[in-house]
Amino acid sequence: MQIHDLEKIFLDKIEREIKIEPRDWMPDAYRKTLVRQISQHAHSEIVGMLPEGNWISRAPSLKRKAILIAKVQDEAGHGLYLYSATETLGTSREETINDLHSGKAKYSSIFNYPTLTWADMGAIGWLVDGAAIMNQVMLCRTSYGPYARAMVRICKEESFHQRQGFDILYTLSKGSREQKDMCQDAINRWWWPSLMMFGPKDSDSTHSDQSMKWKVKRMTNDELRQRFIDMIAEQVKVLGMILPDPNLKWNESGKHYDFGEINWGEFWNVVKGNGPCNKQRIAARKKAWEEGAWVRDAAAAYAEKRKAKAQKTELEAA
Amino acid sequence: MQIHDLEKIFLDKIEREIKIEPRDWMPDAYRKTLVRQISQHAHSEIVGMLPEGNWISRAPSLKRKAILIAKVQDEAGHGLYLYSATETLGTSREETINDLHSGKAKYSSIFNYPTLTWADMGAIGWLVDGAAIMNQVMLCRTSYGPYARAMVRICKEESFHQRQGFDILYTLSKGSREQKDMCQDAINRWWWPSLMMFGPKDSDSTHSDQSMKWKVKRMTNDELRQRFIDMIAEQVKVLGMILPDPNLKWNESGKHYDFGEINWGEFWNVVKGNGPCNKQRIAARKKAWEEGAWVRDAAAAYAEKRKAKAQKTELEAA
Amino acid sequence: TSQLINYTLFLADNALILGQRNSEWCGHGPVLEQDIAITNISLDLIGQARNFYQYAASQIGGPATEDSLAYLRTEREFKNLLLVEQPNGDWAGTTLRQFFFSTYQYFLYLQLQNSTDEQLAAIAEKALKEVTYHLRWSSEWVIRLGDGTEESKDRMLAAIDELWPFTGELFLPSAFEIQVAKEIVGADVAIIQKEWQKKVASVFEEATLPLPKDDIYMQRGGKDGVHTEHLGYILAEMQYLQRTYPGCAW
Amino acid sequence: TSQLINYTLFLADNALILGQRNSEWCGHGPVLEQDIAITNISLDLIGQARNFYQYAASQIGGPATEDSLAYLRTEREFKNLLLVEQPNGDWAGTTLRQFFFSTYQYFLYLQLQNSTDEQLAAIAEKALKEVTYHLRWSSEWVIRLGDGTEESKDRMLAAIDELWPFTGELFLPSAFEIQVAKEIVGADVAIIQKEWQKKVASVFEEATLPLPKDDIYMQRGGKDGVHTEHLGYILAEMQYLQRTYPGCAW
Repeated sequence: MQIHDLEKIFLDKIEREIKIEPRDWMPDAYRKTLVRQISQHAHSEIVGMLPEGNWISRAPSLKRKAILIAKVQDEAGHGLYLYSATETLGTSREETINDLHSGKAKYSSIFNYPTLTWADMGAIGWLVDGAAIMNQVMLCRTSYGPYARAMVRICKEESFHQRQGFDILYTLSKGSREQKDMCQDAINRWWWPSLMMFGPKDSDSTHSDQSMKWKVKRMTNDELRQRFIDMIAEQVKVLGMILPDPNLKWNESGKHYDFGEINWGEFWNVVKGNGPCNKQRIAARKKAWEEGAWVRDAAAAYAEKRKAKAQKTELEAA
Repeated sequence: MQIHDLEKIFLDKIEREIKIEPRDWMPDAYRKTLVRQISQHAHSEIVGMLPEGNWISRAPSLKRKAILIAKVQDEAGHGLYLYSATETLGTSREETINDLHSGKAKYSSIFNYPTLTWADMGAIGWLVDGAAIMNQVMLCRTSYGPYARAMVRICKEESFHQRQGFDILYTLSKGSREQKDMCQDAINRWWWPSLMMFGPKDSDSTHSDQSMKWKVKRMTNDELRQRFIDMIAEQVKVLGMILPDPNLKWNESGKHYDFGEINWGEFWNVVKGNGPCNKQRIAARKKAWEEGAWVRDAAAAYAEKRKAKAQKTELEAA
Repeated sequence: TSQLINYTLFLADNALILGQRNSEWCGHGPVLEQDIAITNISLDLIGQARNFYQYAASQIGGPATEDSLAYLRTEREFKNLLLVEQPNGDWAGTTLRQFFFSTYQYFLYLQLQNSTDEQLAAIAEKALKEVTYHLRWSSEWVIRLGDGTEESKDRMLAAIDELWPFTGELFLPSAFEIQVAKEIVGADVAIIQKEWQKKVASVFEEATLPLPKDDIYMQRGGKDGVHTEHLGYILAEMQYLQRTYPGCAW
Repeated sequence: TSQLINYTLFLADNALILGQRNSEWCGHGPVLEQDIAITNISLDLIGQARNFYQYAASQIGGPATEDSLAYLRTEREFKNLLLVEQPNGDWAGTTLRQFFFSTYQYFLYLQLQNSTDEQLAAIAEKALKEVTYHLRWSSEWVIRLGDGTEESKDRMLAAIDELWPFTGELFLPSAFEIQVAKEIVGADVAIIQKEWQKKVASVFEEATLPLPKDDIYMQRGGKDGVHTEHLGYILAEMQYLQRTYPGCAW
């Protein structure tokens, strides 16, 4: 078959909502887009462990400590699923990780903000995971099979995380004056960065069009962001807190919330590597990887020895 | 002159209380004894910085923090004087330090006990420095000039430290129930080890006799220990605390305090390296020394460059 | 009895402090699967700690809760073994510490599940499945690193040198252990010791690691609240929020 | 005014946090004389912090004391520069951080000693002697390590890379700096910046170290209480006793 025919079959499947599977032919650009997007997503899970991991040792109750540990562990698990999904596209985990460490691959910029108080654990769960879910729910229907299936698993856990995050804030919002302040302060700091998680405006987004056509993405950045804002603007009332946007207000005719201008200068700046924690996050990941090299080597050497022994035993038995 | 005559002059000086000076002839064994004792004393100052340094970051008030830092710094200064004194005997600082790191040279075993609460800062000042002073006051009159003079400087600062330590405990003893308990607990843990600081009983002491003859030491271990006990047994009353020795009691006929049996098994065990912190202390010192190697190298290289430059300038000027 | 309370706190403190130490690896493990594994162990241990603290709180009564016991006691009140508070060191140190402790905990819980104290028995029985996994996992790592590369063996030897002196205390019964063993069918430390030695010897053999000599001096003090200097820092960090905002719900 | 209080706290927090950081070296320095030197700087800084806190407490009135201000404020209340809370790193990192900060502090105090606020002027004047020494000492180390061995230069370059992004904040005046400069003859941040740049350029030149490019992005937030993740740990440790035993005298 000619490329032209293969591409026709591919597009036809996309059209008819049949998932693309690892062994199917796919355009190079589709594969490249997926590798970029899935690995970026995987890295976000792994780097995302750090800002929350930062509060495990200081969690204010044993129950919260256990929940937080389990949550960060879930993120590690999500990273695993997603690295596996990139492997189905022919990119090894080591390659993917190297791209993270070299700065070639990106991860969600939100994790370049510091976690400064316990309330940040709540705000991350509620706002950051909340924003992530918007994206992830959509990705459950993405056109690439392994990615879509990984997303189904991930989505279940993430919505659990979001509820836990909200619960942390809810408890603070019913607590002492200091706790309430801590809660509002965290919302103030995480609100705008979480809106930026949806990426640039549709008018400025470089990858969006093609991704929509391939059904890798199924909603635009702006559509997802609006959904998120509409959801959060309601939930924040339950907390008795406010969102730090004087322009936020219900638009009766449009049936959505209008909101103020996002600081895109800050967005691009953090993407470029200038966020408060970019250096620190990558340094932590590299350190873990480099200091783990001898462990991985030893495990490989031991497995090799075992294999050799087993073969010898087999030979002798034969 | 023959050795015999030199020795006669030496002993005559000792007899007449004339200090032995670096350029004077002295018996090898005298030199060796001094190097051993002074370097052990120097190491004790340096290793002794660690248990107290452990509480600098957690000192409970800014004033106490400043006093504690100044105190630990004084100890570093004492270390310097004493390393200089060993240098006058022909042993370099590097040699002396190597002997510490290799375990060849000892330091006071008291610093192998952990500092567990803030009250330990008080107990160390009062009891440990208190015991050290007994020894040091005597050493102000030791026969080797540089050592005696170093001791005069050290003694002034040490008695200041002892007062500060007592003051920490005094404040605790007037404080809350928890503070009082903390105070008594520290006394309980430091009392016996501080009695051990005077070394084995005279009947078991290997170096004592010759040191007394050479007037390196001027009082025996048991004499010093008794003086210390008599002093502390009175001071503890001011604190309203008790010393953890049921056998401690005023002996009217002897005009001193009788006391219970010291656990010499524990003493020798810690000397042999089995104290709670022996490994940790030496590891900390070695780490500092090894990680500082590149700094010392750089400083030396820079000094060399400067010297070369200065010589060149001089030559050109000539 | 108050000795039963002390005993329960001892069991809880061990689990909590090792759980806290292990959780320091979270996000920093040598490979993702092992990051998850050590975090999982951490989670199990904190779960066990919570069960024991809850039981201790019910014995103490009044306002005591699992959190007041974990967050409002001081360094001199914690009864955990010195072993579990030692710094993580490298992966060899962490897995060896886990192996020493899980072996101990396995044989301890094996007996405790038959205790006449129903609460302790129930917690031990439930935890035993977890500990069985911890023991297998940590044994495998001791073997893998002992018999892996030259570097991994050297690191394992250094870890043994570092941690062995803290294993003696496991088998020196404290007043509360003796009392509890007398009053309720508790755990016999001598039996645990025998089984522990056997297990360690067999894993070390497979790992081609030498057993330390008999005359190595053993540290002690944890059970009586006389710890190493590490514990104070662990607590300062762990208890920070509870101490800073007293009396709050979280 | 409350902005004068904020300003005083800002001066105090900078000195305290850097003093706390430097004191971590005590007993662990690369050579005894330098162990003493860095500890001495630590002591000077804590002394300055105490003076500023005492002055702030007198402005606040009520039960405020130097210790309540140092020990009972939270991470979001501390106003110190991000620079001073950065981890010590190696000797290059520590001496470079000191050099950046002492240069800043020197030119700041030089102006402050002429302030119409007598208290600030007096504290600055007294501290200036100390800071002059800190500046000389740290300049010498930057030069020595920059122009020492290849390794020491590499380490100094890495330290520059690490710390430079935290130097911009020094010269971004906060609301309280602007207000105080207006009300009393305070410090003009623009002047400090010029002098700072001149001094850094001349020391870097002697140290054969390149000045970072102009377009490096500068971090900020400390003055508004938005810190790096390091500060929380510093405070948890530093405040532990005051938080654990509230209301006690020490």
